[in-house]
Amino acid sequence: MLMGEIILDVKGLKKYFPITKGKQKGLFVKAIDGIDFDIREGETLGLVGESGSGKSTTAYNVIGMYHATAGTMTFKGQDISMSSDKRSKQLKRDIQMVFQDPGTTLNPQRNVRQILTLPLAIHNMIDQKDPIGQVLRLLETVELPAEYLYKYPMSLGGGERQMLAIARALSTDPSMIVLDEPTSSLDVSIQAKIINMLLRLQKQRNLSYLFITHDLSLMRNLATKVAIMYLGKIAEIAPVEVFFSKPRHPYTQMLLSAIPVISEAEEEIRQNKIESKGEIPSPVNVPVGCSFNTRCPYATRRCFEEDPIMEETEPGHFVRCHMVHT
Amino acid sequence: MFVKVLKKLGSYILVLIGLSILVFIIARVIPGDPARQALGPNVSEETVQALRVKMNLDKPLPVQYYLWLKGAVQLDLGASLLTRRPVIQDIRQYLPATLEIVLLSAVFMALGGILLGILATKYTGKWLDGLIRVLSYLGIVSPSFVWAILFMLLFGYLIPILPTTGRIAQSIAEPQHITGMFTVDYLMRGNFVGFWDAFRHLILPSIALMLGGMAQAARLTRGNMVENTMKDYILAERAYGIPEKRLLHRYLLKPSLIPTITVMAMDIASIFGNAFLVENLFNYPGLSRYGLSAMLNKDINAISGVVMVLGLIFIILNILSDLIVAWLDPRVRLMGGGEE
Amino acid sequence: MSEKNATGSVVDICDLHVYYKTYAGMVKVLNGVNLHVSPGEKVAIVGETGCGKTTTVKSILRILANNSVVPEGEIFFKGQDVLKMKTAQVKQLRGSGVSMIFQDPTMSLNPVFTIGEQMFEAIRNSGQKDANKKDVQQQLAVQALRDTSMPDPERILLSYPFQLSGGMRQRVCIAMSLATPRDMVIADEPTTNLDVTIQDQVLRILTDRVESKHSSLILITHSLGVARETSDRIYVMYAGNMVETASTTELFRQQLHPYTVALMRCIPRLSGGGVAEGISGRIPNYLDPPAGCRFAPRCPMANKRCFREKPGFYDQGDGHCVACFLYEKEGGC
Amino acid sequence: MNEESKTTSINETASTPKRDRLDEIKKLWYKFSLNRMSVVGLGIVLFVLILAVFQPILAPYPDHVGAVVDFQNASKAPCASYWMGTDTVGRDIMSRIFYAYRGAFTMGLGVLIVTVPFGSVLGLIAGYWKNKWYSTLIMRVTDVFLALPPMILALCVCSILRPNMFNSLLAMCFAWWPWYTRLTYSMATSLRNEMYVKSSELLGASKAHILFKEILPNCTGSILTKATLDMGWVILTGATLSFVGLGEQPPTPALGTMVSDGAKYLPTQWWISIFPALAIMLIVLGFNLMGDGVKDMLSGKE
Repeated sequence: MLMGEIILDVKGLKKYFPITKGKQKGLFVKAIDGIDFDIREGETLGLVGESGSGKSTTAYNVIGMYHATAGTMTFKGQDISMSSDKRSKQLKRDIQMVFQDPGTTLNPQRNVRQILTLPLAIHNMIDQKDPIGQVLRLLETVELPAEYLYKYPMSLGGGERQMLAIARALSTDPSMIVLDEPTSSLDVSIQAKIINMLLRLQKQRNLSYLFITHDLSLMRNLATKVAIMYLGKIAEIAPVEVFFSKPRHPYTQMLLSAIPVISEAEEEIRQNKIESKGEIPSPVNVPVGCSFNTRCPYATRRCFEEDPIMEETEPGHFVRCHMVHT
Repeated sequence: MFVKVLKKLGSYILVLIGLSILVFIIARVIPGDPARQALGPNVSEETVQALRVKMNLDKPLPVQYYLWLKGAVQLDLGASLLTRRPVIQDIRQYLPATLEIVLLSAVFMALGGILLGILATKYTGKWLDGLIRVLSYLGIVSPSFVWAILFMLLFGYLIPILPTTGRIAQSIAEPQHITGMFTVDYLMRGNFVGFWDAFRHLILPSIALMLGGMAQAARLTRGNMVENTMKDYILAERAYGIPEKRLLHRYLLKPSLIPTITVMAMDIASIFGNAFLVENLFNYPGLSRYGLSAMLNKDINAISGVVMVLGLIFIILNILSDLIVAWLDPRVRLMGGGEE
Repeated sequence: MSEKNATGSVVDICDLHVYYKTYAGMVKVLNGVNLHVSPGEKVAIVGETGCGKTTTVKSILRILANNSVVPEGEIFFKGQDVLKMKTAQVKQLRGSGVSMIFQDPTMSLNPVFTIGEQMFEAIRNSGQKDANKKDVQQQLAVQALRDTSMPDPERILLSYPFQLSGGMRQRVCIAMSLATPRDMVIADEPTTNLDVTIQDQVLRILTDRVESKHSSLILITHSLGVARETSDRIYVMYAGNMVETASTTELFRQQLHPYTVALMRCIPRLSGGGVAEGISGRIPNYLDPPAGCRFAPRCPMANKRCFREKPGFYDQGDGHCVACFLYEKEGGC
Repeated sequence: MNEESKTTSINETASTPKRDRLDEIKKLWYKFSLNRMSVVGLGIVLFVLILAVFQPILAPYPDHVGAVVDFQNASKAPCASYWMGTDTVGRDIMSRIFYAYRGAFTMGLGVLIVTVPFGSVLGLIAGYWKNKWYSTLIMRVTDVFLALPPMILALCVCSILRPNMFNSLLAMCFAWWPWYTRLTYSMATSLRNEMYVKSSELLGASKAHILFKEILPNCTGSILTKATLDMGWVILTGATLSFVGLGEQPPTPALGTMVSDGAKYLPTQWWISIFPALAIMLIVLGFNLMGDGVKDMLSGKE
């Protein structure tokens, strides 16, 4: 696959939230604790992790909902580590987002036309001659019928709502879309439809996706690059083929082993099964050393003392584990 | 937890200070000239001027407020223009009577409301539920002064079995002042005849006061309980074979009661408000009747005094309801979080 | 049906219809469901949102919403007709026969009572010997929690639900459901809101507990993967009907019903290869469902007959049954 | 929960703004009328409104609202020519009640027209910009007002001012606004975290758009429900104020004044106070029942 230019480059990104109440007052929730990744034009980076891993916080930082604590984010060569109210209109146009639950991201009191017109109006992109036709064309790109123009989100199905959310994201003609678990609340038959549509749109418009999910099997069929996050850090990142053929990090292996699969071919991918145990610790009290040491079956003394650094085991494949040398 | 309680207490103190400013504005700023307002148009300018000086009205507003607040903190609320006595002395005399009536009313309201709510839930959709609903509507929409009039008509003339006026029969001597609440004072002295008579005098006004609140509480309790019956945890408990009765009285009631408590505190506050009329109608010498006559006679010191005392009582009421909610709801008790 | 009861099945549901009365009219959710669970068997019901899975299992425990009606059908629990049971029998059924684990562990534990209070209450109503004694309750509860690999069970008993994580709460629910012996456990999407590594642990504990207590299990899930890894037999459900059932290995070897086939293609695989386009259309409106096969409007193979007539449940051998005219045969399941 | 209820039917018919609006209204009416009592409530309110508006036509003695004296017919019990009897100076009680309803409606509408927008906008601002100094200030002031029941506050203010209808309306506005501030404040604080608000912020929508087009429409249901119920409560409080003589002054009839005047002649001339009392209960009941319907209609439950 031909790769384009790097469009988003994230270096050393950190996001800490101070705790203002209760017993842990004065401490920080280390939602993201120093991550690096980049996304190229037309590429999909799948950011995978359990709840509490910091994957959504990463997405919110990219979109500008938060102001980064440390680190740099550059988008098309331009610094974007500021929050959205300080970003230029052009930048807001260029990075769009689709959220997890379409039921909550669409205002129940506004109809389809109002929802789709809002971004156009903000960015002065309304086609004055044919404003309705413009909205209808948007509906068409996500395969929603023209009859929906004056419907309210409540009367649409879950999948249709998500398609509407995608249409809203596309309306400003962005070059990158951040997708935060867009299909996790939907049934597989609807998920399949949306995934195929996203792939088609990506090809047509050379879009870059930052795709946040907890579903590794979905990433296998969608992403060009996969990163695993654990407690605010990236544990392993690799091109999709390499990632699934040679998973190196014990956490990746544990995740793969835990996924319920439906065929023999899939069973083969997870040959060295690691039984999953324990829960993700609180991001306030991150374990000393490697943050995965509380659940890792291979943990040695070193893992409890020293935090491993990211190492490139082969071109494009980075692993953060002391074990890579053994 | 301790810090949280302190913070909450601090915010209540802030409210109390705010309330004092509000009362000050209502009583001293809005009327323009409170002294003239108080004395009426038929008094000579000199008398009014003398009162102005006496009430510090000749000084700038912030100074006036400071002096008034300083007095209030030292329990000096000025003299009543009507009774010619210090307001604080009047309050000491009348407050226990009102407390007595409101407390009884609140007990009736809470017990009756919750009981009716449980009954309505138990027979959801049956005739009893319908009856309770109709009665609740009746209770909610009838102002307490209408109840008071109806009771006076009914018990004063048609079936005179309960007294409709005053605190105590004329043939019985007033008790020695201990708490000021007649029922309690009689009991403490072992005078059961007195207690019974004082108690009988409380019944009608307190029922007239609480019917609206009771209806409100019944509806709310029923609403919360019926809503919770379809919650997964009730289904789960039912699926474990817990008898319906126990389910209703324990596992459904407790979580459903929590939101009712806060509303009930507000209802008790409005009982104080309604007492202004009801005490007057029953000719019951309580703080509210005193307050009302102060208002009708523009007795400014008395008005500010009564309102400040009531404000203090409502804040205590709020603290109590916070405590009860914390006692019922472990999320509030242990986390300080709760439903918010 | 009577001879079936003699075979010693735990639960037998025959042609069950359940409707809900709503303001818009009668919502006809279950449209003749058949389900059979043998002792010790682990059965999975797989289907998408709104297909009636939860309604089916709730009807076994008679905990359907007040606005539900059962116009047709029978439910047998160990040969007794559940729908005709008296209060005492229902209490026995719930107390010691069947227990249920709900989907959302944040919702299925009473927020204002401790775990202990709730577990003791469940044990007290189980009809177990000495279940009224405090120490017996304590002992059984602690043992049950320990069996679900909960650390420090005594402390857990004193905690309130909100003090535990989602995975822990679901383990408490499992422990509670198997604190006393049960003929059957129903688990309604017990892991839907949990992370995969937690899901893995919870499912392992669940199957382990069910097996060691020799109970039967009905596991409701929307994930064929979860069904494959936990169950002996699978029912595929669509719009209020069982459309296909087979042993787990058989079902994954060969799917017959067009819905099962399409569903299987939509699932993203760890081995890659993309996903199919999905199933067009959506689940029928239960107020006015299609007269014939409820899948017909979305079915690529449908013909006129499918729209008119409801297919039976045809046995293809070895208990592999399909509700589709393509596989019409003599004799039902 | 009940997963089946989530399935929605899909309406295949083409949509136009007008048609959808009409459908929407039909659906709202359907939800409102589902509870028969709400329709009864609406009926009561409309009935009373007609009586009030067309008092000069509908009342048998429309001029009895003034200082009319007719001693020949004084203190008559209800009869064919005076359905609700007459008061001590011979005025028809029914005609006076019809007229008093005008004051009641004016009072209710007047108070709500002032307090609802004022209170709601304050709450909206304080809720959206939570923790800003001005929001804290707004909410602290609101808390102070909420510390007293509106009845006591209104009585206080009223007693200081000259007793008339306008001043009692003013006093009630003074007591009523914080309840709307608190309502919209609590809604806005939760709505501002809704993803649809976040996403329009991210798009760069103006604050005015977010406050009035995204957040406010989601509060209107609760505000309208409360306003409908409050119509009843304002009328009731107004009647209370006039009951103690702090409202409309004689000879103009007010419901509260009529009750208190009549109370002196109990029990023999019971009709003088009982009918106005029933009149108060009727209108409050009407708005209460209607409020439940409005709640069903706008709560968003299917």
